[in-house]
Amino acid sequence: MTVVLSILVALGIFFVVGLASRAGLRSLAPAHHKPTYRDMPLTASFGLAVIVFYIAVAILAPVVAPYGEGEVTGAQFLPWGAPNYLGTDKLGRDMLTRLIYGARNTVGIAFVTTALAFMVGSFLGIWAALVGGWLDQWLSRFVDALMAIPALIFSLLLLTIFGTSVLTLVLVIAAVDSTRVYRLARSVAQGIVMMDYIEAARLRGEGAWRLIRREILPNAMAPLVAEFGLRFCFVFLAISALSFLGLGIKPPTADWGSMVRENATLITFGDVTPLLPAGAIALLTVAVNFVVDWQLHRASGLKE
Amino acid sequence: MTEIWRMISQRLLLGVLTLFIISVVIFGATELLPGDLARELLGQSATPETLAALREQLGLNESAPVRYWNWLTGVMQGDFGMSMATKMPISELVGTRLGNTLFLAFYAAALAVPFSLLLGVLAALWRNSIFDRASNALALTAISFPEFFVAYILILWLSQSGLFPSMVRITDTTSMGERLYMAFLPALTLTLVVTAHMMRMTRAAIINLLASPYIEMARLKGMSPMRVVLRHAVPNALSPIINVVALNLAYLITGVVVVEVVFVYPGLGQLMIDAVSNRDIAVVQAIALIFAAAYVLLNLLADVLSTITNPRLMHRK
Amino acid sequence: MEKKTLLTIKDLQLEGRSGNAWHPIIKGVDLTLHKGEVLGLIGESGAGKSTLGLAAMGFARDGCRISGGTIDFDGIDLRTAPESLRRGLRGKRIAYVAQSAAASFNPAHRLINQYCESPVVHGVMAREKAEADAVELYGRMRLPNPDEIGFRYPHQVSGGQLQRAMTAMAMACRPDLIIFDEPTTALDVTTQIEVLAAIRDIVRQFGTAAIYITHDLAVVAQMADRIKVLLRGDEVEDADTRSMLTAPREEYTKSLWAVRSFARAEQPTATGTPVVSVRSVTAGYGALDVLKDVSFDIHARRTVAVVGESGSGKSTTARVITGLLPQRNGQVLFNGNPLPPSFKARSRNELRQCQMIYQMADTALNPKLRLRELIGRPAEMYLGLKGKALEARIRDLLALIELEPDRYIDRLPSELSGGQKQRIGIARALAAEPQLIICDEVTSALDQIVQEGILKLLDRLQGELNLAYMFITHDLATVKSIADEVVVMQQGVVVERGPKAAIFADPKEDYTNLLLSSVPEMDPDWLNRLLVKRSAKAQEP
Amino acid sequence: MTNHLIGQGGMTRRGILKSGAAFTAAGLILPAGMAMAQAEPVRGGTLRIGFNSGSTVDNYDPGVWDTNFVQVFAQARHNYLTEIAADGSLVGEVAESWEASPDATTWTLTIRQGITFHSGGTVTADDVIASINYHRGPDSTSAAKPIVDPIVEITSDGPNTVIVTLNGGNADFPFLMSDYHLPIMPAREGTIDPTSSDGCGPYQVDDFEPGISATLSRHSGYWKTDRAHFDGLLLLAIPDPVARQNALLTGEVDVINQLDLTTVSLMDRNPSIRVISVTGNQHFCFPMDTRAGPFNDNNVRLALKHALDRQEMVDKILDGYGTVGNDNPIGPTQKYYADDLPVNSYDPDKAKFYLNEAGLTSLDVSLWVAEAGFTGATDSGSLYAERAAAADINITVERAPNDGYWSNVWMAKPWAASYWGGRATCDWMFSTAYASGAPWNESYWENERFNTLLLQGRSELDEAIRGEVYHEMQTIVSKEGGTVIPMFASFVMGVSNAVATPDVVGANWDLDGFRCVERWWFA
Repeated sequence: MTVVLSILVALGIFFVVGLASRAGLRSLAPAHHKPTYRDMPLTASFGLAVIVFYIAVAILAPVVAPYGEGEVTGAQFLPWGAPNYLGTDKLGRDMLTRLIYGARNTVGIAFVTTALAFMVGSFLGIWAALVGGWLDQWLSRFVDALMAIPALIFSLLLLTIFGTSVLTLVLVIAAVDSTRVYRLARSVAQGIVMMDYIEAARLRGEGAWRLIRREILPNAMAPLVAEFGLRFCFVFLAISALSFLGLGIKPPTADWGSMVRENATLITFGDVTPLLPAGAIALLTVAVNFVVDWQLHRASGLKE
Repeated sequence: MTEIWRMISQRLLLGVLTLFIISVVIFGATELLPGDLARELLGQSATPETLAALREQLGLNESAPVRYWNWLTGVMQGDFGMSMATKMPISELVGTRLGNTLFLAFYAAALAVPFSLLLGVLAALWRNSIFDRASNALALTAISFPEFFVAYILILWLSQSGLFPSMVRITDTTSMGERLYMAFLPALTLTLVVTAHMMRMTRAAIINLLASPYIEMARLKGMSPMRVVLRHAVPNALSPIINVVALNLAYLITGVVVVEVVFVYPGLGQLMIDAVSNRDIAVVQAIALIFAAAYVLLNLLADVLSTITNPRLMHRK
Repeated sequence: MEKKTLLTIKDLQLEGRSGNAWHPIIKGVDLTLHKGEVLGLIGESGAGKSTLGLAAMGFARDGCRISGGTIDFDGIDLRTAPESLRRGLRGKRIAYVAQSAAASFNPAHRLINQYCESPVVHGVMAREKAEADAVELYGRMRLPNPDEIGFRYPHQVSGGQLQRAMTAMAMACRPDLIIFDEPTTALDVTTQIEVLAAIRDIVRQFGTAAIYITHDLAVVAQMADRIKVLLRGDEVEDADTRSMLTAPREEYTKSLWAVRSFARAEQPTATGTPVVSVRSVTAGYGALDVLKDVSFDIHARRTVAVVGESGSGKSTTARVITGLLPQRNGQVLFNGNPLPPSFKARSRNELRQCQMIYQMADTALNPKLRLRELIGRPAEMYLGLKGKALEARIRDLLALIELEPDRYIDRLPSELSGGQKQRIGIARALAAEPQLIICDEVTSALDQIVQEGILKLLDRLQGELNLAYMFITHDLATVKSIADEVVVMQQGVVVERGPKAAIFADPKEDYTNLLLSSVPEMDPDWLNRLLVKRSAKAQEP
Repeated sequence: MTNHLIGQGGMTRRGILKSGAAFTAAGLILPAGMAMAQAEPVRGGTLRIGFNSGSTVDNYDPGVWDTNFVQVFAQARHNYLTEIAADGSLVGEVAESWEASPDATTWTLTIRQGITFHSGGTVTADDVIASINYHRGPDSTSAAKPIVDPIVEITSDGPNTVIVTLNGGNADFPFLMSDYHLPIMPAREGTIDPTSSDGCGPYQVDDFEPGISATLSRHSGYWKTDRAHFDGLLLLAIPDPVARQNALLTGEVDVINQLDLTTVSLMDRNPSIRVISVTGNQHFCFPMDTRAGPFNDNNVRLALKHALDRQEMVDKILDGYGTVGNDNPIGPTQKYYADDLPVNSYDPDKAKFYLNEAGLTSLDVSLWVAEAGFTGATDSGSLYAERAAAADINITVERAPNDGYWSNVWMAKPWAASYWGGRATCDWMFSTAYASGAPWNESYWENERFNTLLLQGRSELDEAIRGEVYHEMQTIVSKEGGTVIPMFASFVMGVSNAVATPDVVGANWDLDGFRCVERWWFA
């Protein structure tokens, strides 16, 4: 009961903070940005509050965490209560501390990975749409081929070949993800390159790089951002699934995906421990997508 | 119709090209994997001589391009060859597993597709209502849980109470009813995993259309909101919906390794991972090609269906 | 004879939302409509015409709400009536014909299925009867093959036919009132006549009351018994058509009437080497020749108007000159020198010399770039301007197109009105300091008063900057006001060309004649006369 | 963290290498109150076992058996020359009795009469010779090759006598013959058919789907009348530990092995099942490459041996299901176990002292781990690193993929996780993993005195002298060896209450020395 209660209380706090921050933004934001916040739905302000909270926790992890990241503080599986407010894990490390450091590693790695995937994927996708012809055909066939290989198995192959440092993990997941981004970016860009302003820029004699960067990309942002929201969260899942294969982030670094994996067996006995990292991921997923939905809504201009 | 046949044959040709690229990629990747079949078969008991003998016997001493060419010519003649590790014909090894994988995929799809389309349509119909936001948040929560975790939770709720078995044991004599019953939990897990994506896409595709003039026209003709969505929006949103369904079906066929492991389901995904760890390249290749073919065919099917359901493409001027 | 009142709107107020605030769109308009009467609603875009028309159906678009007043339709208050009752009226007793039939027909269903939907759902008639009825109405709307046309999908039917099919669909339940929302705006002049005639006939045959919304005065003159002029959500004037045309009372109405009076001064005859010379150009896509043996010249300080219906090859000619579509045969000379066919092969200077302004400023301006970059980029690229010099140049250009630099320099296109966007298009072209500007239907998406402003600006710039214009348009009124020479095109061939005065005074070709005679005039009897004349001509042996 | 997607559990291919049986008095630890009075075994029922392992490459070739699944599957089909009983003593199976020459180089085995194969024939000396010969010779790729390599000659003297000549004395030879790779299979023209399931064991195969399941039914002509009580067997591969536990809890299987230690206590609360835990010679270790720095300095090795908290590891990694190791591979239940060795305890100061002796103030080393190494290796590494930090030893835990761990990491990286299922005798254990030049001398350790003692002990028939020899060897390995052995891990199994087990459960291997199919019954 206490668990359910505390989860509800935490969600409630985020809602209140979201409301307050929306009110704050409305009154404090510079005049020409006010409309942005004026029509911000409650879900979006809730999402923003959660994201800001996560980022703050991630940055301040060493300050706010009661213990060191891998520090063994006591016996294993201590119940909730001072000084281990969320208990301890199998090795007797403080769960709260692990969650806080997990925010730093998980969110950081997921962000870097997704950003990389988007840089590569959207550049290639837009380029293919812009240039068309053989380049487009070959790139698309190649990406099609890569997409047809199950992501998990492909990652397994690559990670086994290149080893499992954080860097290779980021690169491999980004490479696999970028194929999905490529497809989206290409189809979005195909719509954009038909526009007169692209024709005008081509007639002006602009090079491909500028066309991609200044003319197409800004207009392709809305669907890309929406995809970013989902892809970002899929990275946690990918890391989690890879740790299922023993290929995740190396210990004692805390990341939520692996934490779910490490504690997952407890759930079948009704122990809620694995719900903490899973919930942390879920909350962030929902929050990010609430904000993304709002941005998308704004971009589409569809009135309620 | 001729258009469609031309598209199909063109796409099949491209599909073959895709399969070829995949086989090269997979072969290259497995080639780069540390260790080889001989090492895996002999284990550490291998002496340099026995290793060399076995490599000779397995044809591993040929250069990589030659081995690839041998494999490729075999496949071209419809011969996927023998699994080196298990000494069984690959078709036999893969056959029943493929059946199992397809069964689970279509079972899950049969649950997930109607469910998520219904949710998506309702969410679009009642957009920004409590129902919309709640189903959206729940769907997002479901996809943000790792698959094995969803499976464990379902086992906790539905299996430990004795409602459904926690593992699937299918033999040749298992009846269809039993199969459906036993495979319910894995199918449900997969349903939860793919629903969010399909639901969100359906909702987005429909909402995207609701601003179009013909939707306003339908409303101005006095049509009820339900009829506006079902009769006027949905048929035009079919193309993106079909595409996302196809993509998820492909995922259900190719990406369910984790669920197979948790429910002890003898599917292709597990076999492929097994084959990777055994460096049984012919099996890895065969399964990769099956997966890729499924992907290519489903995409093709999606395109054909999109074309058939789009009068602009079906009925040219 | 006193007619029965059908619709009474009193002090209607309607608001639209932006963000969380509501601002008024309609500010207290009254309207009365009798049975069988046709009321013309006229005004610039943003005047609230369409909104008012929809309000007459008790309908407000998403993001709008009716905030005051009453709408009485045959004794039912549409504002307070429950949604189900209103829904029962729509399509059955009040029908709607939208501006773009191509967009308003559902692409997924056959025309006849869409026709039958209203009568069947509203329970007016059974499916079979509705189908038979559709064929009959298609016939009355003078659609070709009325038996068969209903079984086509919208994309298989031309724009003019779709507009007639939509009118037939609106008639399906024999409504008491039809709202026509600019039904001919998107059509070619020659097509427009047929649709106008068909609409007018069928409304008269069934004695249906109608509200006819348009921004084209000449069109409304043919259709309406009475005209109401709107300006920014307020009524300006309401009067009988003939008296309104002959004796407008209000200043605004008078200014609308006067728009067409702009005509630029006669220019000296062309001399010297033409800026652009198109010589026997043949071009096309795939196996299809879209242009066949096209030739004409454009001299400095002169405007050549290229006219024709859609599909006549006007825009393709522009694509050949700009190098987007390399020609198969013939040459394009610039100041006497041949241009490489593809723009990719042209030098930066060659690209600079020829600039283009597009029809739709919305798609021609990158919506994510601020004016500073939109205008500044060509200057930066071609002239190598940087920093302060660039900034000064941008400000000069903004001043040149009569936009206050300080207010506008950091805006996005979405923060501008339609006319202002088109001015930015002009400024962007000017920034390259070209010799030739190709204007592709630059005024056709604009209101008439705004059109006039743009035309005047272009005229002024031509004088100041010594420009040559190629002006692509289907609007002969525009041609009349700005062109020095006219090139008439039909199906990829130049059928006639020459000085404007000569062409207008004495068209040599039937096609030119047809084009010229199809331009509506501000005379309520114009359409009648034209139809009589044409049918007489058709019966000539 | 106890599972592997790769379809192999803790008992991976390593089983090939580390075969053998415990020479031990095994212990059975029953939960309090569970020591039920043993009723007479009854015949009947189908025993369903869920295994942590099972792979598509599993097959009938005795030379390549590795995982638990095939090992139990093999013991169900086959009989061996000798069997290690649950109490650790050696009993005859196909061999009724055996006798050694005084120098222990020639062994004469008498073959039991009246044992029949599933296919009908009777077991003779020829079958035995063919079965052993299959693993011998230059062409052999069998994992048991090192065991049979010392055999110089194997001949028969009549249908019931086999004479084996070794290249040197080995007092433990009969123990070696219990190895699970050496089943007695029918001879066909002097050799055995490695693709045949035929054997003389208690059950015959009805159906076998590699990596998934096997079904067997009782061999009607089985010679042991007091064993093999089940009518049939169903062996299932369930690599995921949660799935395995659930299968037991929901009654879909009767027995599972390798419980997830994290949740054993939670599981034990379920009244319908019981947990069986036995401690044998299975131990987890971290061998270092002693050929190169820094591990070539024994002071560094000692520093590392004092820089981990062994009891904590037993508590947290094994959840108490095991005992502390003292860097000595000979377990406490072994006959020659030296229980009086000084303990390498957790002592950061001592670790620092040894570090200073090595001329260092701090040490940075990497430790490669994977769950393939042993279950809990990753966490063990984390704990090790955490504790060693107090002695200024910075251990970077490098997690390697399970896939390819034994080829690419073990004995390739300077310091990595590993495990041994244990060997039946001291000699076997030492000569496999600690002797100079042994193929699996995973620490590449060379100790002259140790190697001399090894040869001396092997051919010594006098038990007292053997005891002294092995005592000294254990002392050397504990103080100078290149392997950190923090703990001995128990075999922990879950058993439905419907299944009855004997008082003593074998500890030499998992699942009652792989013999649960023969020794257990339905109550």
